[in-house]
Amino acid sequence: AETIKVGILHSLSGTMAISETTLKDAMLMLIDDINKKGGLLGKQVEPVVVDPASDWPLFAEKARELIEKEKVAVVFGCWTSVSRKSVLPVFEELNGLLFYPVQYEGEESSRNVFYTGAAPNQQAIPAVEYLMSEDGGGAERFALLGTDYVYPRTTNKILRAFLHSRGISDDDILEEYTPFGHSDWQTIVSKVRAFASEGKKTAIVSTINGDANVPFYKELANQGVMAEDLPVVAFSVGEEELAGIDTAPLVGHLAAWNYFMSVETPENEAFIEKWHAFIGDEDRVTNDPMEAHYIGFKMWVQAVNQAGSTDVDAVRQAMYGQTVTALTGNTALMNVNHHLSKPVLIGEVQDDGQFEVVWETDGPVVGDAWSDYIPESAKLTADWTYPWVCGNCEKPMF
Amino acid sequence: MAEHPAISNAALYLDGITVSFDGFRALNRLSLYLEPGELRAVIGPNGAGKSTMMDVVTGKTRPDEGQVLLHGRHDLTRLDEAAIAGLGVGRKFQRPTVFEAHSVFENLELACRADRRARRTLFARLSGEQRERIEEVLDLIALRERAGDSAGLLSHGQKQWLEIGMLLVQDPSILLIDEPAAGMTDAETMRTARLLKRIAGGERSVIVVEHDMEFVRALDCRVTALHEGAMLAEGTLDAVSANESVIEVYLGR
Amino acid sequence: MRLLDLKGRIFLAALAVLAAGAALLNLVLPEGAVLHVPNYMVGLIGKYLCFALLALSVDLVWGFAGILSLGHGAFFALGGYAMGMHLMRQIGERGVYGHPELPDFMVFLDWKELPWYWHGFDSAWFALPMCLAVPGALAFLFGWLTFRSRVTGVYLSIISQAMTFALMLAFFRNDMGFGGNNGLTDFKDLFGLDLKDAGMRAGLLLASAAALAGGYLLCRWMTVGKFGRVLVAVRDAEQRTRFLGYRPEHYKILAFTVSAMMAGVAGALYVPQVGIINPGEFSPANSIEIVIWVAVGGRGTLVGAALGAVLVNYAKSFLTGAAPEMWLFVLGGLFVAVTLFIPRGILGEIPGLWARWRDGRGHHG
Amino acid sequence: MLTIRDADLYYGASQALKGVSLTALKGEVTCVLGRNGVGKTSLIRGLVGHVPLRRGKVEWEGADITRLTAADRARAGLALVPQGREIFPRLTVEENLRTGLGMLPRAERTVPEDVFELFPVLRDMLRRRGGDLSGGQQQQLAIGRALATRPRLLVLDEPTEGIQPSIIKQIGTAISQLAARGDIAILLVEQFFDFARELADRFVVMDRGEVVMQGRPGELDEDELQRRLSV
Amino acid sequence: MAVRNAIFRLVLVLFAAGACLAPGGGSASEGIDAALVLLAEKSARKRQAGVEALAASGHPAAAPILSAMVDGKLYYRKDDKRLFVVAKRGREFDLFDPVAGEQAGTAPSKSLKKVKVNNRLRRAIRKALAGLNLTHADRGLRLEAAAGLLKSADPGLRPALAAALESEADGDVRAAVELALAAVDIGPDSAPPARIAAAKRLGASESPEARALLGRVVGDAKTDAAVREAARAALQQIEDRLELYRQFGAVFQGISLGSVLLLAAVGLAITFGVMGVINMAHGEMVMVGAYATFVVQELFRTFAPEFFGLSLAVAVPAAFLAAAALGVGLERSVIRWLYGRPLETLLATWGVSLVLRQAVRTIFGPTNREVGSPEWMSGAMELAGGVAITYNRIWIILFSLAVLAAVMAVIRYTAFGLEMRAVTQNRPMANAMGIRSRKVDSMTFALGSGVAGMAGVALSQIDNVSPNLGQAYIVDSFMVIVFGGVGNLWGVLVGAMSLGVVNKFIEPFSGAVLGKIVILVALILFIQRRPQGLFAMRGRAAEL
Ligand SMILES: Nc1ncnc2c1ncn2[C@@H]1O[C@H](COP(=O)(O)OP(=O)(O)OP(=O)(O)O)[C@@H](O)[C@H]1O
Ligand SMILES: Nc1ncnc2c1ncn2[C@@H]1O[C@H](COP(=O)(O)OP(=O)(O)OP(=O)(O)O)[C@@H](O)[C@H]1O
Ligand SMILES: [Mg+2]
Ligand SMILES: [Mg+2]
Repeated sequence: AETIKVGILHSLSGTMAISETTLKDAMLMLIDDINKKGGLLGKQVEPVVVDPASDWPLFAEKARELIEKEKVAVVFGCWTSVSRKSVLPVFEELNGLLFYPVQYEGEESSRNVFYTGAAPNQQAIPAVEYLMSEDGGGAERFALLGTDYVYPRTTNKILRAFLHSRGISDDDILEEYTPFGHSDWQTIVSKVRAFASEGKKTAIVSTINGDANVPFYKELANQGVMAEDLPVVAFSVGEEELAGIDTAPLVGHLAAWNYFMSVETPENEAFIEKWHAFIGDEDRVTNDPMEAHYIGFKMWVQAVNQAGSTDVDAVRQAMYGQTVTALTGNTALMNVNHHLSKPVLIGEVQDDGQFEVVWETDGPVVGDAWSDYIPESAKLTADWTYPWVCGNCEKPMF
Repeated sequence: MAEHPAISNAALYLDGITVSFDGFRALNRLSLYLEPGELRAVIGPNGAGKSTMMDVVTGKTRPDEGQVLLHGRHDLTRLDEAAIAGLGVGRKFQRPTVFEAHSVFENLELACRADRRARRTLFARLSGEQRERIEEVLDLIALRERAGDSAGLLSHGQKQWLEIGMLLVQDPSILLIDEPAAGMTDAETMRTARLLKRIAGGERSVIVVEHDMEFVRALDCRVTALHEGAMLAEGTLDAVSANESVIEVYLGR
Repeated sequence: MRLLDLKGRIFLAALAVLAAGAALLNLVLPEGAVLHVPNYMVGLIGKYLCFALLALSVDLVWGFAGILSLGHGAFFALGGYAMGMHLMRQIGERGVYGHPELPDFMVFLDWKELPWYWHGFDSAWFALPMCLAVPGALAFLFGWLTFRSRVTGVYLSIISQAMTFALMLAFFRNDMGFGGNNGLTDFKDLFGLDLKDAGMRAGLLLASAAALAGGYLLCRWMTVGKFGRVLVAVRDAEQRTRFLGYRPEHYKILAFTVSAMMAGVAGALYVPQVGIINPGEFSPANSIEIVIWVAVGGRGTLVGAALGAVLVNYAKSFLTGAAPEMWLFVLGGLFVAVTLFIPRGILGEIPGLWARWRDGRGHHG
Repeated sequence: MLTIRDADLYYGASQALKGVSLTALKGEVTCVLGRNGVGKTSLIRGLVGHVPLRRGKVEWEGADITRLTAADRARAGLALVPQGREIFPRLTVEENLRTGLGMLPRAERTVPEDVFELFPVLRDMLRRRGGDLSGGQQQQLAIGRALATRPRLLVLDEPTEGIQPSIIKQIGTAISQLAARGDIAILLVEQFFDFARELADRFVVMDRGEVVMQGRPGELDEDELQRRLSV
Repeated sequence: MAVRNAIFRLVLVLFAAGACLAPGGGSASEGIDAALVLLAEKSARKRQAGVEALAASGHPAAAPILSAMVDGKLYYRKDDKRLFVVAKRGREFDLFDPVAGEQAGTAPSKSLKKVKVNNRLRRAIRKALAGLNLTHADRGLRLEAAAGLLKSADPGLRPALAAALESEADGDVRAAVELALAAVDIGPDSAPPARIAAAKRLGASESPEARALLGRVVGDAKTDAAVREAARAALQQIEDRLELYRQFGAVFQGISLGSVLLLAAVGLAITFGVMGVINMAHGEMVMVGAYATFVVQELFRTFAPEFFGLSLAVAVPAAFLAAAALGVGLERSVIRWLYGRPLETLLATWGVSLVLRQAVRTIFGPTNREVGSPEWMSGAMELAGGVAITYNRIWIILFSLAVLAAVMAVIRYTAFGLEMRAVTQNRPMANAMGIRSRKVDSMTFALGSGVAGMAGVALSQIDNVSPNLGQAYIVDSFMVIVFGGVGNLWGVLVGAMSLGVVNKFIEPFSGAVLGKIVILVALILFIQRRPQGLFAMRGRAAEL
């Protein structure tokens, strides 16, 4: 019988496998689920899994293979920005559809990509606002630690502009970058401790990527940095990353996401149960990018049903305004700029490796493709409603 | 020796060479004078410093003190191996060292006298003259049959011969030959001696190190005996081998 | 030895047939026709040919001069970056921020003007020679430093690795002005022609094939003559060549520089075909992989190196799609098997097999 | 007693030994002669197990050792002084001497004094690395190393190469003393004919991979012998 | 988990006993009920009020309740908002009455809700606990309390501190309390002379808190000029001393980084340095060691949780054996055929490394695995001036030196070491000396791999236990070996340590990324000077 093919473009080997393999499994589960419910448009959905092996040009090659050769209706995939940048021209050339589930630096808008992760204004800025609030500890000084690549650089640039707007001077901002996979954090943690002991209430904003986090937190714990004195808020650390660390000494450190596994809603409980059954391991955790795929896939299914076909142009049009009840119980809405509206949660690390939500935004936050804190970018609009073609124009145009 | 009248005429003049390895003096203020066209045999106990002397001349080892003058002009202690070889100093090693992956013929080709610069070598072709010379030497070292075989497949003695052959096609003005007769039959040893006698002369000088007294006798030349890095005796073979200390430390009773 | 032996002629012929055939069948036949070569295949073949050229360049220094470079990816990447910079400059005002001068990544990282080293890359006349000159200059400098001080063997391998590693870290830095870890992407056109155009793709494929053929002839020319024999002598007994009056360092520097320039050409052709160049290309693992291709194909056989590159990469393309969870087992197992059963690589072993087969027949007959 | 029977040895396709047979008795010095490249070293390689024989047998002390590895042959009492010295370059002289002691009974794991008596220079250089020695010193070390294992079959491939005349004499004396003890068989490959003649109880002459003459010194035709040894 | 529960229950019983014995325990209980109600409130502010009220109540149960709260063990029942201290048992919780400490039955976890704490509350609780514990019988707790109060510097606590100082006999505690008092006194509420005296006192201390307090005074333009001057002088005093400690800290950090490099490289010094195998799978051997640690710890967690502290001691031999066994397998099946062809080993071991990584990914999953640190390896020795010497680093330094010494001893002084070197220097000749090279090869490779495995145990303490673990160290390991000089173990030691220390001195100026680049470039240039590494082998022996 004819099937609808869905491409899954996540690294199963190489450095990123550690994060992306889970997303592949999550997608397989979602597809399995829909097939059990009778499929889509009366057809079975067939996952097409490939391994781009954390090799960025290979991402482009595999994307082309998925669209041109396998003729998939949609692709769910990518984690790092560079992998997305690598496949972007392919999707635009072949008019494919990519759902990208990870928080990222923004500054991008493509007709062919739906960004289901958080934009900086959905993660970084609320997190810093929380740190500055009374509950968050009233931080007046910030150490911005990141891995030296585009996401941290951009995020920190946006944050710096934001902090300036809140009257915090450059003297009170420390920016430090490390190479990928940095494992010796002694110097930097010492430096930040010294920075923090200069009189003002200090907080660390971490955009440290992947592998480097475990040694970072281990060093924090060993040097006795306590969350109540020097809290860390991280944007790339979720349940999955914490799975590798004994979190008892880290209780109270923070992360900002749109989803935490510990959220108590019926949707989430059902999802976790299903996940455990699917993966066959009660200890496996869920995390924010999984939820992003959950939302993205549900929306895509709804849009396909609404459009009555998997044609990319029709589906794209149908995507706008789709809503899905997210696992957090909130309603996620797809905007015409291809970013979601969803609430932002701040969670505290618990000793069982979970996060506990200590704060959340009052309502959903609209994801910004273009940041308001970068002058060139603030002017730009993103609106892909037919027949407008505008991802980077100052005024929408026909 | 230093006050020798014709230092500037010397083919090779070693002046007060001292070499030490971690405190051990392998050469101790050694001086040696070699005339153009001279054939010289160097003998001495194991570890006397004969090979080390050759290392110094060819630039392999830098002496702690002293200098080595070539044709009275070039101080070899300031030059590197390639430059010294370029000035016409050729050497056969005690341990045969040939290019094992190359054929016997190619080994000789590489040794052939030619412009050694990389740029030139790119465009180099073997001239008829060179080819003839190689063929000639192949006969001389009895390896014609094996010309196409990899040098690595030769027997120990054959490698010795090949190395001598390489020295011959290289056509240097000073030849340093370390134990050429080792591993040769007595007949071959004699043949080698005759060969060396023929080569030496004119502008070409030869230093031979050997322990085979028959061979040294056949060379019929001045003999230098070294001991503990310094000169022990010099003169004709008969004179040297009559020297009490030479008998004591080297020849045995 | 002749410049073109049987193996070489077969190789060049096969290369011509492959490249021209793929380009023609892609352009002439309509999509859906039985023999139609799909676009992505054209891109793929072009990419393989670039890798083959890269492998060839490694084989020149490793197979003949005994220089095991674990940093050749750097030269490839530098060639790629030079080309990438040209392609970036070709975007002009079509970037997302519409800045006439600055590439997008500079705009949002708040660069005010184009850094000096980006100047000139708008012109192909400058950029294309740079694809050769930059890797060549680095190789010359590196070679001049290391070969002269007689750094050899694993010491050389490891510091060449250090070199590419340092470059990778440097290029990862956003401050360097090469787009940080995202590298350079979003290319639009080359020589005024749209990169997405089928004709352009076929043209790049043909150019890659021509470069590979040219690279092969160059390597052959350098290795069949006396120069090649000196290289091999240096490989086997460097010290001994000195006593013959050769300066091994000059030979090595020359070979290394030429090889780096070939790698640069490969990189320059690769970038427009895959559409991205990023610091990942500098990663030590990439450079090791190149060496692996050569070893699989047969070190010191040139054609083998090219073949190895194509085979390993084809296997990778195929397996990552066909067996995404198992492919590393297969590929890893393949490498082990090659070392154990055909230790001199595919082409290194064929002459031996041929001889054995002939001998075998001789015995029976 | 050592017996080699009908040994064929090949390097790839090229044959280096063609049906070589010989015997060497304990208490005797058996001397192998021949020009360069006739296969003397190949014979030894086959004997000690470095290159397998394609055909033929090696028997030692009544046992067939053809299938044993080189190490096990050494453990059966063979010791080799190879052509080209083959010192362990980065081991000290002392360590070089000790390498073969591991196979001996614990009580015997010392370097015997007579080695140092024969080669006093080794005692002076115990701490120096083998590779740093001069050629002749290395050769002495190679002989000492073989003697240190207290062999019952001593195989020497051109042992006098590069050694000064006085020590050659002493080596000669030592070899004949060893042979005189009667419990050790000695197989000597030698080009230095005078040396060989003084020591040999038996001659084996090789040419082009074959044994062409064999016998006691008196039994052999001197002219024929000389002819075989010259080109 | 189970250990913690057991300990917790014990503590709880003790507290309960204490509560019963305390005079007037019953009457004060009404006083704290009002405070307890506040703790179950949704608003963080109200909960904070609850905490403060609880602290003020002076009830003997206040401290244990606050501890339970900060430890996340204080819950309330959803229906009636009644508070319980709980002990978790899967989906069922054992409930304890917080005031009486008695067991109050069990309840499903779903019916309960945790009393949330955020960082602000945590600070409040800590302060409250410190106030409560300032006169506690236990000296350690008093010391901790005084240190805690130094951080909060709350003028409200001045009387309590002064009272504590009166009654305190212990010198250390007195000093800590005095410091805490000074921290209060330097605040804007005090009179300038008192503030100046306090500044002097603080200037004599080295704690980061003192520095922070003084910094705040210096930075506050409204402060009295004399006070500011005194604070500035005190701050300068601290800074001067700090500089020294920082240097020391950098050396320590350098050595500790060096010891990590050393550990990663020692195994390679055998397989590569001695055997000449370009072992691309070396990193994977390290990884195997780390996973062996994980497995050992899992076994401890399931079968003998009370001995978890010993898990690493068991993991060391286990990792050695696991990696060594794998090494033997690898040697027997692959490497054996490649001796004398070092370049081919590159290809084969690369293949092996791909397979091993993927195998681990398949068996253990692609994500990080948790390897815990036993008690004796956690935490830090806080040197003056905020320079922390972490225990795990100290252990790793000692461990790396021990491993190196052991490997050296084996290579230098044992018969096996001699045979191993003989075999690698001249295989046929070693055979002719009666050395069974096959066995020696297997054992050598096993040793090298085993040592790499042991390195994995140490690395599991500071880095990810993931399939990529080995890849992170392989480049560095080769670099260290080559820098030191292949085949020389002293070279490995000196190479690793100097790379580590130099790195740590450069890093503060250049940042981590540039620092690393600088090191790499320096290494490239260094090799020009010494083409055979730091401890080059010279002389003829090197050429053979
Ligand atoms: N690198 C070194 N370290 C220590 N000692 C060395 C080194 N190189 C040479 N020697 C010593 O220097 C002395 C001279 O050696 P050399 O090779 O010159 O002797 P020779 O006269 O050639 O002896 P032979 O006749 O045995 O070849 C020897 O005792 C040797 O051990
Ligand atoms: N490894 C090898 N591979 C192929 N052929 C070899 C090899 N070693 C030796 N031969 C060839 O085998 C023949 C016999 O060599 P062998 O070394 O036994 O000679 P030999 O009698 O010991 O000579 P010499 O007196 O020079 O030491 C020679 O022709 C040589 O070229
Ligand atoms: Mg000598
Ligand atoms: Mg021989």
